[in-house]
Amino acid sequence: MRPLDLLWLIPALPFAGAAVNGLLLRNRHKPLVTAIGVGAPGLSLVLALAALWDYVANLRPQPFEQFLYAWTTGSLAIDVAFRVDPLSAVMLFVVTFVGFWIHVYSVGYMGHDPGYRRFFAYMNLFMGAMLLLVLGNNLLVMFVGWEGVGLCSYLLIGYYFEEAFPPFAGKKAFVVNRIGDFAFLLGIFTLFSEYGTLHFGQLTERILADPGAAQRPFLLGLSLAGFTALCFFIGATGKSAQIPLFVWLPDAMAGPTPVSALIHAATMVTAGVYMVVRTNVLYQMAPEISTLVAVIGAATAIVAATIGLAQNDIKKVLAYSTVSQLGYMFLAAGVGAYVAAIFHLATHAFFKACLFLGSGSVIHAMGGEQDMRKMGGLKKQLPATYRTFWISTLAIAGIPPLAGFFSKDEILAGTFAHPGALYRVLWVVGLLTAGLTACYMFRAVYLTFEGKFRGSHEQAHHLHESPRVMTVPLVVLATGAVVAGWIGIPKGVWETFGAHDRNLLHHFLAPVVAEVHGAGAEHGMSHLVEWLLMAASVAIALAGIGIARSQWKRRGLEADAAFAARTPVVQRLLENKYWVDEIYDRLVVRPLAALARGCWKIVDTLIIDGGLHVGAFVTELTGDLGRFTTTGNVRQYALYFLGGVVLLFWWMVL
Amino acid sequence: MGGSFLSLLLGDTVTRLVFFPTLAAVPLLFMGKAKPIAVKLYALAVSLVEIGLMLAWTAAHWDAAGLVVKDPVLPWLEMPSLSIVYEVGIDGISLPLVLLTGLLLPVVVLGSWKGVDRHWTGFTTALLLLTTGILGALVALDLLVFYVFWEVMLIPMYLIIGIWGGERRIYAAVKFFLFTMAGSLLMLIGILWLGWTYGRLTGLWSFRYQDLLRLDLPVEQQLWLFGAFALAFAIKVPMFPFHTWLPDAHVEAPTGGSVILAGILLKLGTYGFLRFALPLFPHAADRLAPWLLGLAVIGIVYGALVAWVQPDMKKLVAYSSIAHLGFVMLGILACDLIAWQGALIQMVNHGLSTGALFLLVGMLYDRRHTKKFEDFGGIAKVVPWFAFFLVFSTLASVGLPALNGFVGEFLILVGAWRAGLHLLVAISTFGVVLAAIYLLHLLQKTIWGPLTREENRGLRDLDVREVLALLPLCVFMLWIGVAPKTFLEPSRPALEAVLADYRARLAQPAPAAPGLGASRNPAEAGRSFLVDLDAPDRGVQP
Amino acid sequence: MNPLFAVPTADLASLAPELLLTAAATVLLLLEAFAPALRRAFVPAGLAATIGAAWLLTGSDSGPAFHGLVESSPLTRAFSLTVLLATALGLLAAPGYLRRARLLAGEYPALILWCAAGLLILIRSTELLTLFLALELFSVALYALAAFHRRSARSAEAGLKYFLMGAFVSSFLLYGVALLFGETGSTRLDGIAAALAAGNGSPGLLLLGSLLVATAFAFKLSLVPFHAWAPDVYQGAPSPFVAFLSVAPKVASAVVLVRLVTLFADSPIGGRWPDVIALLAVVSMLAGNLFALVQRDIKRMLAYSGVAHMGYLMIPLASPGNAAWRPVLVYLVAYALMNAGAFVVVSMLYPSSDDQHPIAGLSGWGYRFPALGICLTVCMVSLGGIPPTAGFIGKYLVFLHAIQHQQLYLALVGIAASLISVVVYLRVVYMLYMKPEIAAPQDVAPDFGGQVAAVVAAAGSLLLGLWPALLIDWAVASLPVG
Amino acid sequence: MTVPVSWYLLLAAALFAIGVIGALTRRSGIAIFLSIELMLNAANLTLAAYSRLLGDRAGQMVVFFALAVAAAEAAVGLALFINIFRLRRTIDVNRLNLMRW
Repeated sequence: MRPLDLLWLIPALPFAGAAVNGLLLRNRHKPLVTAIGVGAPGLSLVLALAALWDYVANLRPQPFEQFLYAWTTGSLAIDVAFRVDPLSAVMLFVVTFVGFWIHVYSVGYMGHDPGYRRFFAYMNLFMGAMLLLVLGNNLLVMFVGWEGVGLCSYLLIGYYFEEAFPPFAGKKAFVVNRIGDFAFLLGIFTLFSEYGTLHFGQLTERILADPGAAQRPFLLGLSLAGFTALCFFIGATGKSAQIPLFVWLPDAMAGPTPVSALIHAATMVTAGVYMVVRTNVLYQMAPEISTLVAVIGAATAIVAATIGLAQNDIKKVLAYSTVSQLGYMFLAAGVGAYVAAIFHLATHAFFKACLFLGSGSVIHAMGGEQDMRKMGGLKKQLPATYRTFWISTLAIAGIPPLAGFFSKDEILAGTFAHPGALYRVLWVVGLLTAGLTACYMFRAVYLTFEGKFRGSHEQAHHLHESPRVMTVPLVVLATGAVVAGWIGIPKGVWETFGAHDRNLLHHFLAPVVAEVHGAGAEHGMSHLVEWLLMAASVAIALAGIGIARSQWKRRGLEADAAFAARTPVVQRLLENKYWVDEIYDRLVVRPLAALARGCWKIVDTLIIDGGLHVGAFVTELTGDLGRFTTTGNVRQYALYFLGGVVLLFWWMVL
Repeated sequence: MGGSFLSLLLGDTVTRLVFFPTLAAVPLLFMGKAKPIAVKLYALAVSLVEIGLMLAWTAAHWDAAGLVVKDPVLPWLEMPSLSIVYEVGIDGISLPLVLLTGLLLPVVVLGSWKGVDRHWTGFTTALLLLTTGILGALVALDLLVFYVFWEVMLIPMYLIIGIWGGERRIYAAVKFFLFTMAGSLLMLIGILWLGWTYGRLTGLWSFRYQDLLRLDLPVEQQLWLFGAFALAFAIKVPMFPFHTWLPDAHVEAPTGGSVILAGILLKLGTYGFLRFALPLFPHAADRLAPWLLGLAVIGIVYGALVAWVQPDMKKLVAYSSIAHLGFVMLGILACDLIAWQGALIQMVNHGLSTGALFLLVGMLYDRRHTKKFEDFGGIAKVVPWFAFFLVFSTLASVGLPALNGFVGEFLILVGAWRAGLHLLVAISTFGVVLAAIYLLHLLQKTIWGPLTREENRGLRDLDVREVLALLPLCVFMLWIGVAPKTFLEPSRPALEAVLADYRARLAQPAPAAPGLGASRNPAEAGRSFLVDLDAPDRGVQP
Repeated sequence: MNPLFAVPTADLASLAPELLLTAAATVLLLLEAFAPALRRAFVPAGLAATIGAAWLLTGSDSGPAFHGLVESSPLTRAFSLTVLLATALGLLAAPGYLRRARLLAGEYPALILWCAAGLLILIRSTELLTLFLALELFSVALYALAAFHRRSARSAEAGLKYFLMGAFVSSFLLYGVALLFGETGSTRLDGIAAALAAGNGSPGLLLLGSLLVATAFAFKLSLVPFHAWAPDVYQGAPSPFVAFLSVAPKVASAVVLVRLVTLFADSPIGGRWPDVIALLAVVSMLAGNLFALVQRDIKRMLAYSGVAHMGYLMIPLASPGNAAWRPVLVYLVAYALMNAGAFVVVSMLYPSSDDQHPIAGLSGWGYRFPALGICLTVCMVSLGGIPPTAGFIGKYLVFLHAIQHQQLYLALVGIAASLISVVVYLRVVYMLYMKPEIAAPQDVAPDFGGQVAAVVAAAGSLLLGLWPALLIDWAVASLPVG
Repeated sequence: MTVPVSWYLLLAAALFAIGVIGALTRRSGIAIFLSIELMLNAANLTLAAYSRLLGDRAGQMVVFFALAVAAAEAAVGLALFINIFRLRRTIDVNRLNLMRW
């Protein structure tokens, strides 16, 4: 039997791990817990690698499908089945690889936490769900994973449930995600009722078979494809924290740092991108929605970047940077550069995970302190952390030849290449964002590692480099942050040097993003333009770094103060994240609660029950008045008799 | 009738399933002085035997093509030109609910172990009689017999709420009784009218489901009759705006009562729609569906919203039932096969997850004698297993994929969307979001966050009995969620048949005067109780 | 010999049950006078006489007697048996009560037996004078029984009120008889029917006469607005006697009313009769239940509920005809069981000396007196017309009849009234089981006979509800096909 | 020249009316009973008159029975009066209302 046949084990193992850790073991079995908690994802990683090798070597580009069992039959026939094709292959690798190393890291980071076992149970559960999401061969299995990771996100954000805020943040995350899922579901319903299947392959075939049908007007003045695409995209904005649903991600930092690294940077939040690329056929058929995607992506990117500039909590900075980077990915998807989107997804997974873990190691050293204003000059005490963090920062800033550069540049190129003035604007936005990214990321670096220590004494004494089990993953991921980009070196580069195109990723993913009708990504661009674009992005990145260096390297906090002094309005605006949370609270949450109370107190209690009670009272009253006709005086009774007789007689002769 | 009835009672029949609880209640009359523990164990034993009988019966009559099993028909009330027959049977539509009833019986006994602190003989008797009533209503194939069982349920439930209930138990009990009675009396008139019409056409009155299905009535008559039936069922479901009895009943009822009430009693309303109201009056149903759909969707959103702002756990769960059953109604009224499958499975799901939630609230109540949120918060630390089960059941109720709730809601919504109810489905789907809001609110207020109350520090975690009560429910929640096929298949043929029949009758316009429709194609209709296959035609000529 | 005394023995034989009852009554009275020591045996003796009468009834053969003054038919036998059932229940429940009230005396069973005799004759009588005499025979006994509790002012008052009203009404009856006789020239129902069909007499006077005669029985049935005496009398009179009073006379009067209404309605002058009956039915159902709703004294409550039940009973009469007999008979049997049963339990649960019977007094006693509690509950459920009880079967047939004769509105009013009545009866149930026990019972000792009566009534209500075929088949067999 | 039967009937009707009015207006129980007796006798008179008119003795038979019955009623009634008077020292029906409503 071949490695691919064990595909089902890849998600099954983490689930099993979660079950064992969560239900069977006790806290005292710590070594066993560790063995299972890390072993399960480790084993899946091995299996995944084997399966991938098998796939790439033997099957590519045909998808490999593994049927497990029928979920439902009859007119709604849905199987529980897995699918390995280039797209899921990439995701599979990213998820298992990054996931495994984060698990390793957690052994150290959560080592002293009383909820160690629970933590690993949740993490494994998450791995399982995420793999389900990635491997599912139809929308339903995908949705199951989709909600599953949402659940784990809820549980892990609220991991410190004894404090007040984390559970709340978890709830917020879950609910906001649900709002997205609501649209996702509608999309699924539409596809099913129109095409009678949820299987990715069949869907693509049937849609392509009759493009006219997909483009006929459906709902909300959109075409069928357009409506579905919109639904899916709204779903994606929830999961991937795009405008307008990004508000949950920053709060999600209430969870342990490895969680932020795994779920809220590397894997789960990128599910939206994965989904959009997965269903790219629809988007290719609905240019208007694609445009929307691009605009939302770009807007999110820049908004988040600006906010990130004014945050003092190191994890908040990373959170907003994540939002911003996700924006990039959607920009890419929106302009039809699906490969670029996945490319950036992969590279981002490495360097952002590395950054988060780095920040984790800092926080670890600082004894739980997350405020950069209390840090500074840590590079001496935390050399390994510092170096890896620095490398990843370079990567995210987009400095060649690190991973971030290639992916980001490809996105910008794709945007630039897309016909239409709007896309030029988007390109500029993307470029600016690149600069801002470089700027705020290096601000973080400088505030954390440069300058002199601003924390308390005991913190100063407590400072130490993290143990091996934590630094090794940092190194591994940092390496990834360096090399990951090389699988996608643009065609132009190769050709300029006379080599033939070795853009592996493109060739690999080509079958998945087969174009419906030429909305070409980086086509029709001379190499010169390509080089110029690269130069531009590098330049702006360097500029950003320069500014950051000039501002924060030495002056540290004064720079912030000065900035605040200069433009107080902007400062407040950014510090308060444009008051988005407050606005939502005023516009949505409170009115809803008021409505609910109204329904309860007024409709239920007052109108319905009140009406009934009045009715009952009236009935009682009638009886109570009527009974007084029985006066106890027999003469009255005789009178009634006589009256009755007379009336009846009168009525009869009438 | 006596002798043959006795033989039915002893044979491997539906009748035995229905009346075994009653028989088992007889010894209790002489156990008045017995120790509570003895009575409890007896009740547990009886409930286990009952579920055993059910499983045995199902296994015996199982058949891949669904199952339609009918006991021999007995006369119940024969008069010249009028006959009511005792006719019971189980098909794919009633089977899941029958089994659910069986499953909940032992759960209820275990769940009431501590909560019910007095008159256990009485409690057990009421419970068993109630079970007979429920099962009878589920399997009855003569509308008058159905009505009888339907009413038989009232008194025991009234007693359970009123005797073992909370502060305002009497108010709640009477309210429950009057609401249900108000609806069902109108339904009685409707039933009588149907039988009479049939009698006018054939010369022989009959209340048999299969006879009355042959009636083709003018639209306006259908509208009145459907109204009468729909009111009775809508109150039972309950649909907005007939729901206000439910929160009171649940809040006051003892745990076991709530479990039965939410678990099965409410389902009889939806079952009634599926079994009687729609098939009997297709045109009226079609005409009124928009309004009922509106009410159903209002119920979904309304129930969710109101649940969100409740200060009392049990009330929250009660209102959540209104929302959940709104989904079921949506599915039923969508008149789409998938939606119907979803509705049926959702009836079961709601029984499981809401039942579990009521049990959990009850367990908390047994410990602290309060159900108010303000008295809890942050107890997950103290009672981890309780927290686990609460989270599990809540998630099932939220409709998290891979748990049962999702299956039902998904099928219902897909089906309804396929049937073209885009706006309604959109609103209902938004109800799913609201579900997340209020149910996570429940978790937030009870188990998460800092431990606010000192007295909660000493809370006991679940003991074996409580876990045993919860476990079966949770197992099925997971099972249904992961592999719904197993639970959907048995009902599909019956649902297909009923739906096909419904559509066929809708296809031809309603006549101007009452008439007898053409008898159905047995092959098609044989998969439910649509035509009389085995019983002899009792001399009915138009 | 003088033909005046030429009474065929067959006629005498057909009177056997009535004769047995009257004879037994007389004997008991004499024994009371001469052998008071035997008192304990009086009630059993009365019971034996009742059973004997029932046995004779079942044996007796159909046909007219005494030149058609009385007739005997399966129908009359069925209703007579119902009367005797109520009689038996009333007798069974008596001794315990009388002993507690220190009233143990031969008059009680004697009077009851006389009532029974009168009622049996009333059921059978097909002639106005016989009708009048039978009415007076049991009425006079009833007056005496109502006031039987010598030392109780309320009992005396009940007797007096009943007496005055009864006398007042019977004079109306007699005047009605006179008019009918005068205008038709006959006192026989068949003769009257013939005359009416022939169109003799002045319609106005005929109408008045028929109305006066019919209302007299409407009064006995305590239909609104002729009901007002019922609550007072029920409240004041000895409870076991009320168990009899609230059932037996109503059975007989119902029979007569059905006869009369059917007769008049078929006649040229009878166009309005169905409407009149329908009106009485509606008013009685609604008013009865409404007034019962607000009663705090269980006996008054049951009195008003009885008014309502007679209203239900009138529904079939609103479309007179042979078809009306079946619902009436079935309803009456059910009513006899459940109402008598309720009063029997009441007679045991309230100390006889006490003239108030607050429903609240029962609170929590369902656990102190389990058997009686269950019996009372069953009777209440049955009175509420909730399956599976005889009460439901009765209501079912009544509504069925209404629908069958396109009188849907009567059925609808009926269910509206039932909804109110449910509250009334549920109050008793929740007093029994859902309220804490406040008062420990004093001078309350359920006696064997009473308990037997209660159990019989309750079990009967339940059995006939579960297995209506028993009752229906019997009714079908004994009634003219409609 | 004899008195036409209709006169008797009218007289009887008048008597009956008087009796009714008496029964409804008098407060003493005895008086009420007397009025009722008057009504009974009015009915009797009607019967007699009619039987005369029709030449049918049945009516007169009825009268005899009616009188007997009236006597019986009177006996029971008076006993009741005595009893109530013993217990309440009054036979004023306005005050005999221990039980009402």
